[in-house]
Amino acid sequence: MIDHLTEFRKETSAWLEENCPVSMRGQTKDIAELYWGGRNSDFTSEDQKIWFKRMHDKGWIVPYWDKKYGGGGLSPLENKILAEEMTRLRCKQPLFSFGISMLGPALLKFATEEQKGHYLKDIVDAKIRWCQGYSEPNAGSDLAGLQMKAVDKGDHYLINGSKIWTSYGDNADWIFCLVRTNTEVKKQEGISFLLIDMNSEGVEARPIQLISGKSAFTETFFDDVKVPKENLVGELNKGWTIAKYLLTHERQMIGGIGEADQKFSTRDVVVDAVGLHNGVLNDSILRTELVTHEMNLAIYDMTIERAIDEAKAGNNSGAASSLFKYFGTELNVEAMEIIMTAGGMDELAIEGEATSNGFIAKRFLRSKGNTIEGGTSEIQLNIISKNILGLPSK
Amino acid sequence: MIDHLTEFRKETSAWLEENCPVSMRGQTKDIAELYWGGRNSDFTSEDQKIWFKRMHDKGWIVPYWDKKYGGGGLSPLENKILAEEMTRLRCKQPLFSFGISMLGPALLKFATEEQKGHYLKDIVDAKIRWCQGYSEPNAGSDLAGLQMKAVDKGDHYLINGSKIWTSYGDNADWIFCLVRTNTEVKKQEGISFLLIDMNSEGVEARPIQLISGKSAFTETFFDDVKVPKENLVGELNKGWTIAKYLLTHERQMIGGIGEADQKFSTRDVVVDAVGLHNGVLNDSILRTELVTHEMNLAIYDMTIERAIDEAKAGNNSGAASSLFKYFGTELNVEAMEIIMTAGGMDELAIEGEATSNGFIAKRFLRSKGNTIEGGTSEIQLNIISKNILGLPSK
Amino acid sequence: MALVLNEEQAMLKESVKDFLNMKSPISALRELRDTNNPDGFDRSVWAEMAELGLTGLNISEEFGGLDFGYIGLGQALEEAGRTLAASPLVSTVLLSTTAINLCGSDPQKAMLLPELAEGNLIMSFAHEEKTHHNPTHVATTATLDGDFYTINGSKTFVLDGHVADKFVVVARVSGAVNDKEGIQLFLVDSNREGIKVNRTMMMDNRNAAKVNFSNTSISKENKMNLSCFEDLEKIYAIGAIGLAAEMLGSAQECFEKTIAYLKERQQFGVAIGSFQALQHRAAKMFIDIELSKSVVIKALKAIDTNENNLTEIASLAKAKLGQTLKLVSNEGIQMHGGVGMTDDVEIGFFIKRARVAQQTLGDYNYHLDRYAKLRGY
Amino acid sequence: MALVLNEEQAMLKESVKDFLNMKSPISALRELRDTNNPDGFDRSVWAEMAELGLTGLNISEEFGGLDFGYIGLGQALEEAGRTLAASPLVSTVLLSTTAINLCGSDPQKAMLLPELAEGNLIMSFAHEEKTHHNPTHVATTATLDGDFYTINGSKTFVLDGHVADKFVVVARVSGAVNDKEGIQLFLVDSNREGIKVNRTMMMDNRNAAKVNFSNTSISKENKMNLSCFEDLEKIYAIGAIGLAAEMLGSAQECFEKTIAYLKERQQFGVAIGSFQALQHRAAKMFIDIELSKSVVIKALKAIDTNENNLTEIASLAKAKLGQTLKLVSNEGIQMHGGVGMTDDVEIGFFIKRARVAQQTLGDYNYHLDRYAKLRGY
Repeated sequence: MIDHLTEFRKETSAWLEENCPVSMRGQTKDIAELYWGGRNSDFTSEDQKIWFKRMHDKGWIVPYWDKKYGGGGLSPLENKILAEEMTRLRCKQPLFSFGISMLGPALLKFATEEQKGHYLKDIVDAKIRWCQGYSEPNAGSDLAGLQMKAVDKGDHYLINGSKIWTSYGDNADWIFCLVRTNTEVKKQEGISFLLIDMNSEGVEARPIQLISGKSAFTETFFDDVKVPKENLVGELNKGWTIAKYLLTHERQMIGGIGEADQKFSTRDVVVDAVGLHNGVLNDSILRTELVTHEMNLAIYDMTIERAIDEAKAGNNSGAASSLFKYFGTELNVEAMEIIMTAGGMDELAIEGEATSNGFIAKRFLRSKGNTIEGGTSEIQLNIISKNILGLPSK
Repeated sequence: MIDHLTEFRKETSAWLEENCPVSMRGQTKDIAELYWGGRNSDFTSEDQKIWFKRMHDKGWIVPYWDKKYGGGGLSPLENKILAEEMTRLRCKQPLFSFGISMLGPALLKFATEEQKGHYLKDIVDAKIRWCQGYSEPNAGSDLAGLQMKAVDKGDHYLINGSKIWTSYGDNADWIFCLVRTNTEVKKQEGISFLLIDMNSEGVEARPIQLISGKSAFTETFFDDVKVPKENLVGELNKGWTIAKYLLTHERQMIGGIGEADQKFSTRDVVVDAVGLHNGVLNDSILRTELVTHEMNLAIYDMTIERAIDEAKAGNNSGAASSLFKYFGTELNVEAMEIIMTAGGMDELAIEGEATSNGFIAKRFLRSKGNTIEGGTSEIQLNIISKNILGLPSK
Repeated sequence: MALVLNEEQAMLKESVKDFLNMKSPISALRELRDTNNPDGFDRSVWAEMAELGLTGLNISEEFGGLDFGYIGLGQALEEAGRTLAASPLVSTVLLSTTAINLCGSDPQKAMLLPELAEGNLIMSFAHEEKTHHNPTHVATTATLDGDFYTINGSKTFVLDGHVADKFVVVARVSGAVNDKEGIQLFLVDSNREGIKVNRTMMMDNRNAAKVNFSNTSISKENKMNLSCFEDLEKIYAIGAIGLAAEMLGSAQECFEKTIAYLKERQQFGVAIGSFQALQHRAAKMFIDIELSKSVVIKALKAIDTNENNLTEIASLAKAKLGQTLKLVSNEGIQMHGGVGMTDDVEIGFFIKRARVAQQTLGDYNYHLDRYAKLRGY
Repeated sequence: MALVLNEEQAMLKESVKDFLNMKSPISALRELRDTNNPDGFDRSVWAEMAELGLTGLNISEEFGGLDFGYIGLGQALEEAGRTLAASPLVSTVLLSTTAINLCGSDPQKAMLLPELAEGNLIMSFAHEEKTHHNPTHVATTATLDGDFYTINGSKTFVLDGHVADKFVVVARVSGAVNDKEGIQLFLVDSNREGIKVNRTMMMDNRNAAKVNFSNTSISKENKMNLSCFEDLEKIYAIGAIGLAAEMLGSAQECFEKTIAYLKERQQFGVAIGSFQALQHRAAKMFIDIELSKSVVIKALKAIDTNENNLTEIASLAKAKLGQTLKLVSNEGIQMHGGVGMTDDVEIGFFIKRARVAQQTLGDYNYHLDRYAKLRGY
């Protein structure tokens, strides 16, 4: 076993060294520079195309999916080794896809074999770019209170309503949605999970302007849109189960955004901006805030490490995702507050000569959304108090 | 008008100068050193006795009560001048009495003329020492959920139950209580306000030990106690109205405890204990805590000043009492935390040679009760959000 | 002096409120932004503000002002904070007029105050040189040569600097950077030679400028009479208190909008304002706002009665309001949820203004540090 | 090394838990207090703890210990924290044994470690001289004269000093107070001449002592081998981490008792745990405790694997646990309401222990400051 893995690491490393073009290595500064696939997407460079094709041929676009769905069929340990080697050699992802990270897990668990063969393959081949349609303008944290209707019309559903907070909805080909298929029952029991082609007549996606400026979010409107009945995933009116399953995934992703998204060390920014005197930061109050933040960050990392070790030891707890979502986003907000304080008047400018045009200011404003999107901080605290601590409802 | 007041101030000042014994002047370090009155109480010094008698003869035990009840009949402005002059000359209060501060307002507003003549006079004459019986062990913040029963037995009520958190219950002669006189109606509508002689058969008061050590609190047990029906104040089953009226008074008193109770400047204690380097406190984190606290304290004082000015201008708002109770007690807790941090290992000792036997430690522990007694901080926040902000109940 | 408004002051406040609600609501700020207005404010509204007397609130009747003092100006600023009105109220009335009141020579006062009262002059106070407010950091120099001073140096964060007719420039006639001695104020027309002004739009959509003086020559009559560093500190103290008044208005408006939303927004079949966790947070904000009201009115009165602890009370006011407005504007967005993050609603404008106001004339940390120093630790 | 316990460690923890629940529950501490126990702990329970092997957890098998390392000792301390067990576990096992492990000469180890493992020796680490933890502040001197050292000085906060058979004394052989150089450790029998011990009972009902050395003479074989100041810092780091483990146990127990009370206590006709404001505060405490678990196990492992950032991670652990235990013990009382203030219930014992543990080996502020320094600011 160990021999096999050592061998696998060696081979993988050699293959990556040989096949990953130089321009496809190095830190990914912005996910926009990656290849996203889809009907209207093109490669931005020849190297990007070569890299995608080579990885695709190996089955390594989604290395841990079954080969019959276009995956690489790697075991968890092999997949981990591949990921480690890619990190070590700083290889970029060949395809960035919500289809892989957000829809895939649902299809694998809830879709029919036919649906899997069809949709998973299109994801791996980068033919279809997916986006997510859960939230609605009037639902907010009460996700299950969604109103977008799918009415049974015999051979198809007729869809009316709108979705909000869809990332890159204006660039996606298909959308996976939660829709209301029964209004007579408890709200959670009348929801279904539906796949909709964004090319269908009556679909329109409009970008949303945030307080921080342009955003990747859209609001998507559905006006008498016809959707074939075979696009239903899982059982009719059982969509809430799928949603809950996927939300746990999403929460983990957003909790991690804090660091992943941040291209600088808070400590370095603060020390640069404020300066030291005898080795001590010039602003003693900010120093306390910074050290508190750095300690929080270090302990957060240790908690991730512990959660992974616990999971390996078989003590997996659902608790973790709410904790990480809550604390990870609080940390991100904390970092941006500290950076703004350190930057002082300089970082207030969003336009003008000799300014950075609000690079930091916009990030600061955008960070305020972290504790809202993907389930508000309040919802995470509710989940912890009810599901983990077992505190009673009224 | 102004001439009269100027004259009154002059006369008052002269009279106090002449009549207040030297030993009855100076800061009151502990309310226990004052004269409390009551059946079993005696003066602790001849001066104390002289001072009481002289003030009593002037009607200045409760200067603002009507003369027919033994008061001085002073107008609000005259009363203010007297208080100012007593503060200026540092005259101690001639009588410390819950009868004046806590029961008096209820009697004045809700009692019959006969009751007023009787009970108010006994308070002024220091014949009866009163204590308060509101809280019950199982009621807590849900004060209206009290269980101590008063059953109508024709010419008397029969009392069974217990009261907790009665200050100096073991030294008092009489207790004013909230009792349940109807169990069939909404809880607030079955409460009455009753006066009970602590000498009655079946009454027993036991002192309560706190985490900070001995306390002035007692738990008081009532076992088949007979109380004459004329001891009822206000209407039967309308006691909740009286209670609410008095609680607003009490809240204001406790909110103020913070400073009144504190015999030292937090700033001085901290600077002494931690020391300065180039004029800056040696512990920069503690410095931030201290300055935050001092700013809070200064703004709290300004808010009291503003509330008084608003009241004079006729903009009286009930809001104030919850705000002062909440913030005043938070400040007191904050001060004790800072002082403990500044004191370090020295202030941990509660027993031993070359220690202060826990003088500060016990105050620190006792301060934790401030945010609970007299309506918890949570109750104050509830009151603000419901009564002032008008936020809805579920 | 009681901590309540008298009838005259209350009436002033009411009329400013009505005026701004009509002429300069938050939607006006949005329009200035979206149309990329070259001034960054509406000159016709500014003219009407002058007509209403707002430009002369802190100018004595002798010079054509209303003589309402700073308690009066504070009420106007508070109302301007409520609607986030963009105007030269801070740059011209609060800072520059104050400087002239305190340090202008008689001829300077006679010449400028009537023009300021009329609203004919837009002036900017050019003081900052670093990223953080720092009164002693003056590297800009003014060198006397015969009858002229030559000014050299760079100023940053000059509020409304791009539209200023005149600057009050803080410059050094002697001493080294960070010396308290040797600092002086100068009146400089913005069209003098050697002045370069770069407009900077800030995140709250108001404007500051980077202003460069390169051998700018002015006649020596333009020197003001800053008798000592404490005079300069007094101008900053008054500025900080005025800003605190403006921030109080913003905090109240943001809070009231949030409370209204808590009552209106339904989730899980009930108004979200019925959730106790939000109720307690709302109650704490209420307490902070009540405390803020007290320190602001106390501080404004302290200017008018010339209290000698003005610097201390200014730090108290600016620090407290910085903290309150930060809390309320953050909670405002959080409690509005996703909606609060969109540019469509107005709640996000408060967090932007909060950040800029925070940094103007010393942030929370600056004032905490100064208060501690004044208290001897 | 994964951040989970192996089977052996988990079993150890379980058996310590069972033992302490039976032999040293919180009621035992109350009894020690109320009966004014002269030792401040139960010698028979201590003997049983030794039998269980707890006194030898961090002693190698060679010297009769169990060699469970600090991850093992940490589990015992955590369980002792849960029941607030008063015993010489910190003074003797955590601090003194560690000092001998790290700095004892071979003969010292051979003589003392077997006795310590057996539980035959109670030892105290005598280091503090000021009101706040301060490693460089060593005014106590040890002067060599022929074959003897003479010790002079005063120590404070000597844990269990009143019952110690032997002290490890931190004293200076050269240099001035606050110099890092010239500090050394000495083994001193408590019955030597010139030693005066004043027992001090602390608010958590454990004991420290003020110990005075006046020309106390010891033979030079009692000098230990502190090679440099970093060795001393390592002892403190290990001590801080062990204390953090104990505090983790206290925090968890206090939290669990509070959650149980929230579910049980009825007010307004419902369990108070159904109030959302309390629920959110409870959830935040849960998060703090989960974070605390991570830093404690990481820190304990760092001792056993001899990581070179031990000082940094010790500050992280002690600071975090200081903050968590403070929060949880304060909230414990507040959520228990009036009942929590009475001596009748046990929740108040946690806040007392929290305060003492906070000050032992550096409080929150001390460790924050140190962490910032280690991070270069």
